[in-house]
Amino acid sequence: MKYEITVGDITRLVTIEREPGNGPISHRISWVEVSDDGVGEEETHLVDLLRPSPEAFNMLIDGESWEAGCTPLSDGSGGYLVDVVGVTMAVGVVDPRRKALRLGSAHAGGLVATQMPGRVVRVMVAVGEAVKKGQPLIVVEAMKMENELKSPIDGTIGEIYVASGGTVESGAKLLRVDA
Amino acid sequence: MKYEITVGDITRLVTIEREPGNGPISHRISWVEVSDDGVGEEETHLVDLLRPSPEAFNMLIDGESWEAGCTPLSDGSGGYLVDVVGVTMAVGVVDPRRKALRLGSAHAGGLVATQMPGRVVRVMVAVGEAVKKGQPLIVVEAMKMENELKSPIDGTIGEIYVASGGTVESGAKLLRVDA
Amino acid sequence: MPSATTSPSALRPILKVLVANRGEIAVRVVRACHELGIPTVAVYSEADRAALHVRNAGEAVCIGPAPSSESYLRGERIIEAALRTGANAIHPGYGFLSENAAFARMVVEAGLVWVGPPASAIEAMGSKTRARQHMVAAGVPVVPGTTHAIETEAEALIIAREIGFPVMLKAAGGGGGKGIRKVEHEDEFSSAWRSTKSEASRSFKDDAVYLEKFVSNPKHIEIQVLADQHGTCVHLFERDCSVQRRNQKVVEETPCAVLPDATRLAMAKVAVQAAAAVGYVGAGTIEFLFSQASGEFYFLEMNTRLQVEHPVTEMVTGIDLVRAQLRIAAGEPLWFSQDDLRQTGHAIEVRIYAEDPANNFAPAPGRISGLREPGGPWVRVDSGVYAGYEVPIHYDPMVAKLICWGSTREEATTRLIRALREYRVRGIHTSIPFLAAILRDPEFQAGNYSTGFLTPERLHRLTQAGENPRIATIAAAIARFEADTRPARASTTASSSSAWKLAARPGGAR
Amino acid sequence: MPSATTSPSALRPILKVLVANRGEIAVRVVRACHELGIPTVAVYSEADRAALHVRNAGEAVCIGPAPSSESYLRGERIIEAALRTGANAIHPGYGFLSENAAFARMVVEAGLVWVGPPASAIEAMGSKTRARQHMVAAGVPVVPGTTHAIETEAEALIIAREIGFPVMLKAAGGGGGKGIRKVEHEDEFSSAWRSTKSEASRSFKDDAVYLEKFVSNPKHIEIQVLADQHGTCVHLFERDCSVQRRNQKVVEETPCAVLPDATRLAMAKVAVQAAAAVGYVGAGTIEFLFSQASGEFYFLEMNTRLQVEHPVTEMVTGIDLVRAQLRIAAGEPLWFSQDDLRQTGHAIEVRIYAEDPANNFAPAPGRISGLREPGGPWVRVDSGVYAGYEVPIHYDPMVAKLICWGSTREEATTRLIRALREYRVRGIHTSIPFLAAILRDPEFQAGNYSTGFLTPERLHRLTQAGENPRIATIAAAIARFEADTRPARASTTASSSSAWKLAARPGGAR
Repeated sequence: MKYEITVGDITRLVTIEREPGNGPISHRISWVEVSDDGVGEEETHLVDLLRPSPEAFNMLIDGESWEAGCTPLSDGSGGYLVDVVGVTMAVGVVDPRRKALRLGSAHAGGLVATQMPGRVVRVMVAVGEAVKKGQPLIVVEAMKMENELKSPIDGTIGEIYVASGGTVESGAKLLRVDA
Repeated sequence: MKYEITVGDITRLVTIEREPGNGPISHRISWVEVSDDGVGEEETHLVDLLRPSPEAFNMLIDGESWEAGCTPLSDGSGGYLVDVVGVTMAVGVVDPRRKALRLGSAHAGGLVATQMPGRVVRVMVAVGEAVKKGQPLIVVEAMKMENELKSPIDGTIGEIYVASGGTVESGAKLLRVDA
Repeated sequence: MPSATTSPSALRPILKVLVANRGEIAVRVVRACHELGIPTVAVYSEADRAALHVRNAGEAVCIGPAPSSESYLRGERIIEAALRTGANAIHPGYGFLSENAAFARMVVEAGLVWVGPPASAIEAMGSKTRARQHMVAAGVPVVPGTTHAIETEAEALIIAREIGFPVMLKAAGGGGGKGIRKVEHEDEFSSAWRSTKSEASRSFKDDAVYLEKFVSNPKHIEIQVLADQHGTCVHLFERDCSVQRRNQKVVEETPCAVLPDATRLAMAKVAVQAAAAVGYVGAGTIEFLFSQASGEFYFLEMNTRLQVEHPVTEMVTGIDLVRAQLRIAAGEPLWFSQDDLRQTGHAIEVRIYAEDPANNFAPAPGRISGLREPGGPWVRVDSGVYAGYEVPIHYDPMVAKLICWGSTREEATTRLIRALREYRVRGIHTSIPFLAAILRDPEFQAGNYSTGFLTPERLHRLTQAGENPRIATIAAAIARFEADTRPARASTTASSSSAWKLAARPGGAR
Repeated sequence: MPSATTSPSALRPILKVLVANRGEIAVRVVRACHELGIPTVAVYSEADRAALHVRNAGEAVCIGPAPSSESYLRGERIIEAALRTGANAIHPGYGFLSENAAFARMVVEAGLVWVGPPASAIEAMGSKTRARQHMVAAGVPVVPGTTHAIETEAEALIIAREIGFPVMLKAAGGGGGKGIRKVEHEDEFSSAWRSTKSEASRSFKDDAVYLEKFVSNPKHIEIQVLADQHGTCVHLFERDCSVQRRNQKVVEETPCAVLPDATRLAMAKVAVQAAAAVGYVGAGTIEFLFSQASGEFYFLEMNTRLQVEHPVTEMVTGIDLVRAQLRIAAGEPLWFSQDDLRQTGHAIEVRIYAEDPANNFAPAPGRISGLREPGGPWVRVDSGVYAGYEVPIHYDPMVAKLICWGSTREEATTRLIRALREYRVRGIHTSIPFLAAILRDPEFQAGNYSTGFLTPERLHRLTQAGENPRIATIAAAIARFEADTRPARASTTASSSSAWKLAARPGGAR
């Protein structure tokens, strides 16, 4: 299988296969890094995988013992929230075939979504209202902290999906700004 | 639903129902204790159940907070290995309808089974050999301890299901003594 | 008006304790009670049925909907729950109603034991201006400034000029790092005055504001005290809580690495004086600002309750502060003297929050998909969560505290770094990598850091550290690949790769 | 023949440690290394890919099939793994190869650092008769009896008569409670002689047997020592390990509740003498029998390695014994003196086994379906397992150790009872209820128990305690009912009853 995997600003084109035979190695993984400067050197790793629990990936990678937790991202993108030695990272995983499919039907407007579950404290705009890029639109509260979400573009409020006082899950769409 | 539940030498005929309505109570459980002396008084408990994980049962029972772990017994009998405040007990659970079914087909011979997984160290008898009740038949080792299993009855070895050196799971039949 | 210590000399056995709190501190109090053989009652909001304190307590009573204002802050419901379950004492933990004098009074009037100081002591220390007046009267050094609320902006500006800029504007009713504003120059004064007033009015329902000299680059040092109902008060040395972000403590340690012995003793003496001045009973903390430059220290405020960071004091003194609170509340005289107390070794605490340090510390509630807490020697975990727990959106984002002791500060630090490396909280972001980066910082390790330690530059550096994209790439690739090519199934055992392979072959599953 | 301490004065930095063990002790050693910033290599058998020490170490090497004789006891494979991974030191833990002089020698000859005493010291103490000879020469009191193996039964009987019955027959090469037989009367002597001989020959490949006077109702007291490569040796006080079943320790504590101070000091002095007599280096333990009746004590044997029960000593002295072993092995001189050491407070350890106390302690390997370890103040868990782990059938059934410290013995005891109450090991039987029952036993709480504490009667009583059939009935009924009436599904979050109810309604799942 091939995947495009993104951690921070690094994107890699990854090939992963199950290792045949009876030895301890379970997976063979190789990748090239892709950037604006082109494509980097290929590197390959042999992994002996153990899953002590569904979310835990204990890997002997070329003899080194590493452990990572992988929890599917709540946005349904196929990526994972991955933790390695305490550091948690959102890792994007895209199947290149599906990516091509998705791009064709992607919505061009300015969707505003919440990165955390919480309660909608205030909706400061109405449908049809003209807004500027950076203008505060909506306030979501979680754990006693208020977070103001701003318009990503100049435009008009196309739709509002939530109401003041409602609770929202992580990744939920809040409103749409049309250009 | 009705179940016959046995803990140690106590057997209870239990009726359990899901509690209707939107309140915190999830289950209503009542039972009578049955013994050779007859049937005891009925008692009833209201439970607010939370399952923090599949094997953990956190119960507010009449306002008291109790927690028990329930792991299905490996013998497939429908019972559970239940732990309460550190004490682990094998709890027999029988659906009275199934029990009637089972009794009809039960085998009358002297089956010898192991209560723990381990390795068969020695088989000391052969098929057809006459044995006395209490005679050592087979030795199973687990965790550096050897455990000798003895014949439950006077009889003849009917069948041997395992071989010396083999590993066995908990509850596995080892051999059968025919009366 | 009955005092919280109606009959100071009589023993009043505690038969059952209701813990009026949630999270790790409720779990902490339940543990102390169980060690004393005292049964416990937890209270919980509708959002907290699954909380750890409900699982650990002996009984549990639901006291209302999710918002604290409808549950954990409802004193009358809590007292009703105590009376109904036969609890004869209430432990408030920290936060919520712990420093609410009216609640303390209600508890006592209901005939229950209040595990805390008398309402009068809470009141004396509850207003910052009143506390300053008490302290000045008791001969305790306070930061130069006013001891009364200032009426007008014009008056305030005159005083500010006298003291000299920069100055601090503070809400008299404030606390927890809120309602505080630093004013660098005279031309910022007017807008700072107005915003402090309005925040004070909004947050504390009291717009009284007073003024203090700004002490530059101080350390935040506090002294733990314990006082019984019989007039004995001891101190349990200091805690250095100078690592702060937005006036919130992040790392706490004891002893302070750079406090001269003479200053420690002077500070401790003043703290005992301060407690005595308000008739204090129970566990309390006197906070000071300590100027490394001048060697002087000033009273800041008193916390009339248990502190979040109490464990580090426990680790170096061997005194169980919650057990002590309960015994004191039952009327026992202190069973040790000041001379019996020693600081042995070094202890450091870090607060683990459900937040994303790399994303401006955004709150990160959600389900903890996996959890492995560190263990081994001198590692203490005071946790309020478990694997499978959903961290709710309604409350403080602290999920656990991690405390390590070492025979030296260096040993405690390296042990804490090791324990953080072992700590796995999966499915949500936490402050763990940020905390590990602080502990590795050379200036932290030198020990002479001030409250200005977390500069924007350092904050940026420490929140971006430690990613391992290579391992994350491998793990995510395997996770995706396995999900895409395997039939979904619940894991039933730790499955090794060879078991995986067997499972992949027809009929090969063992 | 090179000595294990070839250049005692030169520092020899430890760059990477291979841990030649498994289970909790391998985890313990890995933790100590990581705190010192030293990378680690785990070794594992084919049955141990999923073991916790493999998860926690930095690297891991498979060294053979499940049976110890083909993996953990294969010295040459372990040394090969160290050389291959660049580890320059080997820590043996306890058990397996830890007291194997030939292995210690092989390690040193391979140019690696052996984290343990010189092979010569292991040999001197490895044979019980040779150890007795060394001790008699060093002026250490030994139990009256022979210091050499006895040739014939007739000769043995003559000596037994001289000493007076009851006597103990002991295999010279024995250890771990094996190869020991008490002979009450002369008429049992012949059969006991023959069975001890044959067990010695079978278990230790050495049929040498010697004879000791039976000390009635003694306490088992041991002294921890630490010696560096520069001739300094200190003791770290005693441990009382008298709670034993089948000569295996079950509960260990320090200080001993009834040891007179003078005896403690005399014992400690003798222990340091004993260690010096064999040129000891590193952490070691001298075991004594202490007769409460006579006040006398006798050398029993020396364990030339870390002990299972080392944590209680760590808790009261503040000395990290594994860290000390590593620093001593690197050539550092001891960084504290005898006068710096104090016993502060009290510590108790219990050993948690996968066994069924109510069923004659039958081993209980299997999958741990759920695990919650206790936490909070002064609770230490040294565990080798995790939730989902399958306890293998091949090795020792100890899954974890639980250690609690308290400022008094009573505080440590009540804390340990609380921690055991919190401890949840699900899916297998464990010794937890038995251990809690011991701690609640009045004779244990009195502290003057002897090695005869666990009489058959008490054992029966303590293994049948604590069942709660009512709660077990309710839980099993709900579990069966839910399984019979719900579609099977993996739990995705802590599901409260109201969520269950919603799920039960058509389209009601949120």
